[in-house]
Amino acid sequence: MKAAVLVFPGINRERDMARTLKLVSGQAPAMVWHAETALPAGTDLVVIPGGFSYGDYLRCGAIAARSPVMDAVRAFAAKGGLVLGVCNGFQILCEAGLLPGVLMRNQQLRFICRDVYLKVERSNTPFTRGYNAGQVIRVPVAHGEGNYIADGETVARLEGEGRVLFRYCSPDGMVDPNWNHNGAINAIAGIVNERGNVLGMMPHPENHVEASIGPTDGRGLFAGLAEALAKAA
Amino acid sequence: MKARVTVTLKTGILDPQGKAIEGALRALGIEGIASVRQGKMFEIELDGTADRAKAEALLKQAADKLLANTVIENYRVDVLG
Amino acid sequence: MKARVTVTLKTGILDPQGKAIEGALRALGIEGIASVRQGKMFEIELDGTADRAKAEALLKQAADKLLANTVIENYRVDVLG
Amino acid sequence: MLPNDTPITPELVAEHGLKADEYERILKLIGRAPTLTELGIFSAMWNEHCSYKSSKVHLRGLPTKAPWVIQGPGENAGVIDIGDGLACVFKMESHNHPSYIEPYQGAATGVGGILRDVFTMGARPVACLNALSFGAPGHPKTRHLVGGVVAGIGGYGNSFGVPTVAGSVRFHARYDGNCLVNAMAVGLAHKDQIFYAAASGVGMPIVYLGSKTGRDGIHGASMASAEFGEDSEEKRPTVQVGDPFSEKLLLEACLEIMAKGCVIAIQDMGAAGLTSSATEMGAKGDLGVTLDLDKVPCREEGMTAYEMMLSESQERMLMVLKPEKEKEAEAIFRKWGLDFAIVGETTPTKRFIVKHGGQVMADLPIKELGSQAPEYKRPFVSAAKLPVIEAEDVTAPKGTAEALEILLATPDLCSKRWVWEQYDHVIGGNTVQRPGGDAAVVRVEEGPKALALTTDVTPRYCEADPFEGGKQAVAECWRNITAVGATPLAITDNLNFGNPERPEIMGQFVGCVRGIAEACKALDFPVVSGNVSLYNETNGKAILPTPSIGGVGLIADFTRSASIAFKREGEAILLVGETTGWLGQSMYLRDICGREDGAPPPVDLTEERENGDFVRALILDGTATAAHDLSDGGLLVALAEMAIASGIGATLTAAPTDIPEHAFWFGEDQARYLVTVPAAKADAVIARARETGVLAAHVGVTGGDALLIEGERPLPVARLRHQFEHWLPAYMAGEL
Ligand SMILES: Nc1ncnc2c1ncn2[C@@H]1O[C@H](COP(=O)(O)OP(=O)(O)O)[C@@H](O)[C@H]1O
Ligand SMILES: [Mg+2]
Repeated sequence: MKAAVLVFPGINRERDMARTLKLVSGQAPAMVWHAETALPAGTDLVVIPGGFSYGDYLRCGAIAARSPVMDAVRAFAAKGGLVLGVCNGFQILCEAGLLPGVLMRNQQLRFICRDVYLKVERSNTPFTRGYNAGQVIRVPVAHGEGNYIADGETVARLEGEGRVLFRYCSPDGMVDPNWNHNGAINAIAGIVNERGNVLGMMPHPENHVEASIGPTDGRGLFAGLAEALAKAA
Repeated sequence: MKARVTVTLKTGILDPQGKAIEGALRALGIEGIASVRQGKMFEIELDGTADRAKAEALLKQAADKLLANTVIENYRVDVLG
Repeated sequence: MKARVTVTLKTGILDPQGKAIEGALRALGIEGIASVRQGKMFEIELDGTADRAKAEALLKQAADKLLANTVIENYRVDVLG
Repeated sequence: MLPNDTPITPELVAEHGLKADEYERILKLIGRAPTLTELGIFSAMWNEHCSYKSSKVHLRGLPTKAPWVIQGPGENAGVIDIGDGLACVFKMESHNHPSYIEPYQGAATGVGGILRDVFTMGARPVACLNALSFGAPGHPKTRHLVGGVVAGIGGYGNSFGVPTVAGSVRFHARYDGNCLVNAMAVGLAHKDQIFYAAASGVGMPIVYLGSKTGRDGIHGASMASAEFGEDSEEKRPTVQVGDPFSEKLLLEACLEIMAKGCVIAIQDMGAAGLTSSATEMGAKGDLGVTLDLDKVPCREEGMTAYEMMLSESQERMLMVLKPEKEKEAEAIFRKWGLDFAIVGETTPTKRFIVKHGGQVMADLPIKELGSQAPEYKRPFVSAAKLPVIEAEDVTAPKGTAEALEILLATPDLCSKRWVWEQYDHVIGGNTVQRPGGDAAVVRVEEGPKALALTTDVTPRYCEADPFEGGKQAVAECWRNITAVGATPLAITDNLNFGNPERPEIMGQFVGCVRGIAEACKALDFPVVSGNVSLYNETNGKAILPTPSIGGVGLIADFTRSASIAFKREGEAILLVGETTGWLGQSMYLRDICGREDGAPPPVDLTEERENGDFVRALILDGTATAAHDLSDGGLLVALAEMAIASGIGATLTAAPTDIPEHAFWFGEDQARYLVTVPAAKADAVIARARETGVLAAHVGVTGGDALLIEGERPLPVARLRHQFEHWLPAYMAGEL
């Protein structure tokens, strides 16, 4: 795995992400500054980590989405390269037009940090091959604006094409408003683009990978990616 | 009846958002913008009442109590009719 | 030259913040408000140029490229002079 | 704005918060009338907040040394050695007055300020904590303050990217007019790469870094030292707005130039901004400083020297650079998009000279500005001791089960989840124990070492008996750290009191400080940093004396740390420490019996230490499977918390013999813990305790899904959890 972690001013979970990538894949990622116009040669995974790029001023992810490095990411994605955006990364991908929809203020209008449960909807993708379809995983969220919204047609397409990969649910896998902490439409926690190579998700799988610290349900995502990339290589 | 409440930062109060937007516009190659200050706008639909003065009073109350943080923000009420 | 760009949510797009404000106003005992939608306003100071049309073009560009997310938002440019 | 040569009238002096005799002192010191700018500088340096003029003599009594202390009080933050070449840097500071006026921004900038104190010393912040005191829930302002303060703390810390891992929240009518917002930051640095404020070398460039200067919080420092009156809400002083984004950039830029060896001295601009940072760098380095204000990056037009010297704009730093590294440092700051300007230089004259528009606006002796600040030995009286309340004299108005359910849903004892869920407490990936337990546990880099962090104080004890209350605050902090298995190392304190010019308030202050000193000495728990906030009163009504204690402990292997949750069914629950059934000043007495009186529980520091050492050993050798210290609410509340945290119930076998039942379950005797151990080991543990002179008794067995107390209806854990969790969210939603 040759991952590149993008670093925008105000991003703050890049260290968490880099540590996890190294831990799970054995290889430290390249840290790529937002002003770069090209990705390191041989990059096979681009990760946009969480944080508050540009303070999340204006709209979450809006300013970062227009950085020079995003043109390189767009080109990379267009060639089928794998892109993972987590939390602010998801917001940036939406703002950059690489994913549809938008992340609005949480329904409660409060920042929420807690462990949530996610239903993995499909396992036949490079992002979720480390899980079984229908599996429930526990990972933390930490965001104020994670309430996914798109117009009805878009949501229908996302659902119809099986592009919702993660959904907030109860510990036993029921989709239930009580377990949808931010009010996202259809309890959507993570989606992929049409081609299936760009994933955006609000929760932080990178914070649940070490048994000594807590649950390890986030590992599957990174382990699956590493496997998928090894197979492709 | 329709109305609009606009909320702006008082002069002298730091506007980190505006500052970041200025920087971003410059980085996007949009030249000629000296400064940006960000405010909020609320488009409000009022029930029934055709009484302008009453509507204004109501909106003032809403702004004072909730829509604006009057320690650092000013507001303005426009009843559009 | 001074200008203002107002950004509002397109109709049909859910506005959780506006909804929450409606609820909060009701909780505060402020009656008579049917709906609230929240938007943004940018007060912009332009360098030099006295050319209105040029200023407008510039601001449109700023709004398209950054200030508004045109997937969900509409904007409006007013050059105030 | 007045010109610099404005004649200084007594009114002007008074408006600057300086007393007539203090002004006399200025005249004597400089041999002439000050200019307006100079008067502003004196007012900033000599107010209570910066000069500690009422508290200094008493603070000298605090123990500040230990072999592991690298830097005690006197710098931006305290520094302790945590082994392997690493140091832990931490401090707590108040932002009480600003938070009352504008809760979101006040609290946010409080967090920003304390983070700056920590990274100024070369440390990367790894955790934040806070201690919050609000007015009665029914007071019309309280909900608004809670909502704003919590959002502000989260808003800043979350964006900056530091986990907020612990804290405390209380409510009491005595905070109605003055809420308390105490924020603590903890950072990690390499022991041999700590940075200090003292400048060195003559002719060295002084560099201004960070955000631009505006008219924020002018008179903020003086405001922080002024008592509130009825009109304080009308005055609406200029509020500072925090910009966590800029501060995050400032952090990265500072750490980068520190690593590149560019920095001789560094000081953040906190209260009294440019004035106190510049004079501190000069005075500590035995040097003069000349500032050229024409070079200061300003956000607003036409700022005067007076305004620039008193501005409290946030996210700014002052630095003395190695001249040969200037270009390199500037490039780093530009890369991060921050302002960088050389605004002055060090001189051999020991004068503090401020120039603006080619004119000298101030010319003052730099050392005397700090060292000659007034220092008061204010008169104080100690309040009469309150009588000890005998448990036998308190009749129980409610049954045990009912009392427990009520207590769990009181504002002070209920779950603070609503608060800490608004704080990102997992960022960094090192949070081993999240909020909700005794102390937070945060892994140090790749581990296995970890820090244990907590903030504590019981103001109602401090009010009833300042000395015992001061001791108790430190002891509880020590106990919380012990209860996770860590060794307590050092504290920072934040001493919040009313008007020190009133002898009874000064009496509270002196008593608390003496109690803190006594406990710190007995527990080897030195004070390495802190902050004093006085004049927390409105219309002559003072807050409860509130000396918040922030503690740091170390555990060699975080995988050995204990949490409060029961781990499995069928384990023995042991109570460590002596139970006398002390009801004076207990939560039970206050919230069940409606009486706020009596002497608070005394703290026996020897017992505290012995019991704590015993419990820590049980945790570290793997015998104890869960541990929880006893504090507010006593034994039964602690048991309920352990059950709620795990979902496992318990059957309580202990039958109080010589103590009334309610006093046994709810008394607040100190130096106690609950631990669980495998049933087979219980007798051996009790015997081991006896050998070391520690009291340990079997009080129950874990299991089932309810708490079973003899003679009481079963208390299902799910129901207890509901009681515990529902109050705060419901209150904040306006449903209560
Ligand atoms: N209550 C206290 N106990 C111990 N040290 C204190 C106390 N109050 C202040 N100090 C120390 O005095 C110094 C000055 O404090 P302060 O003015 O709050 O710092 P800053 O200028 O960084 O805000 C600091 O080193 C602080 O640690
Ligand atoms: Mg400081």
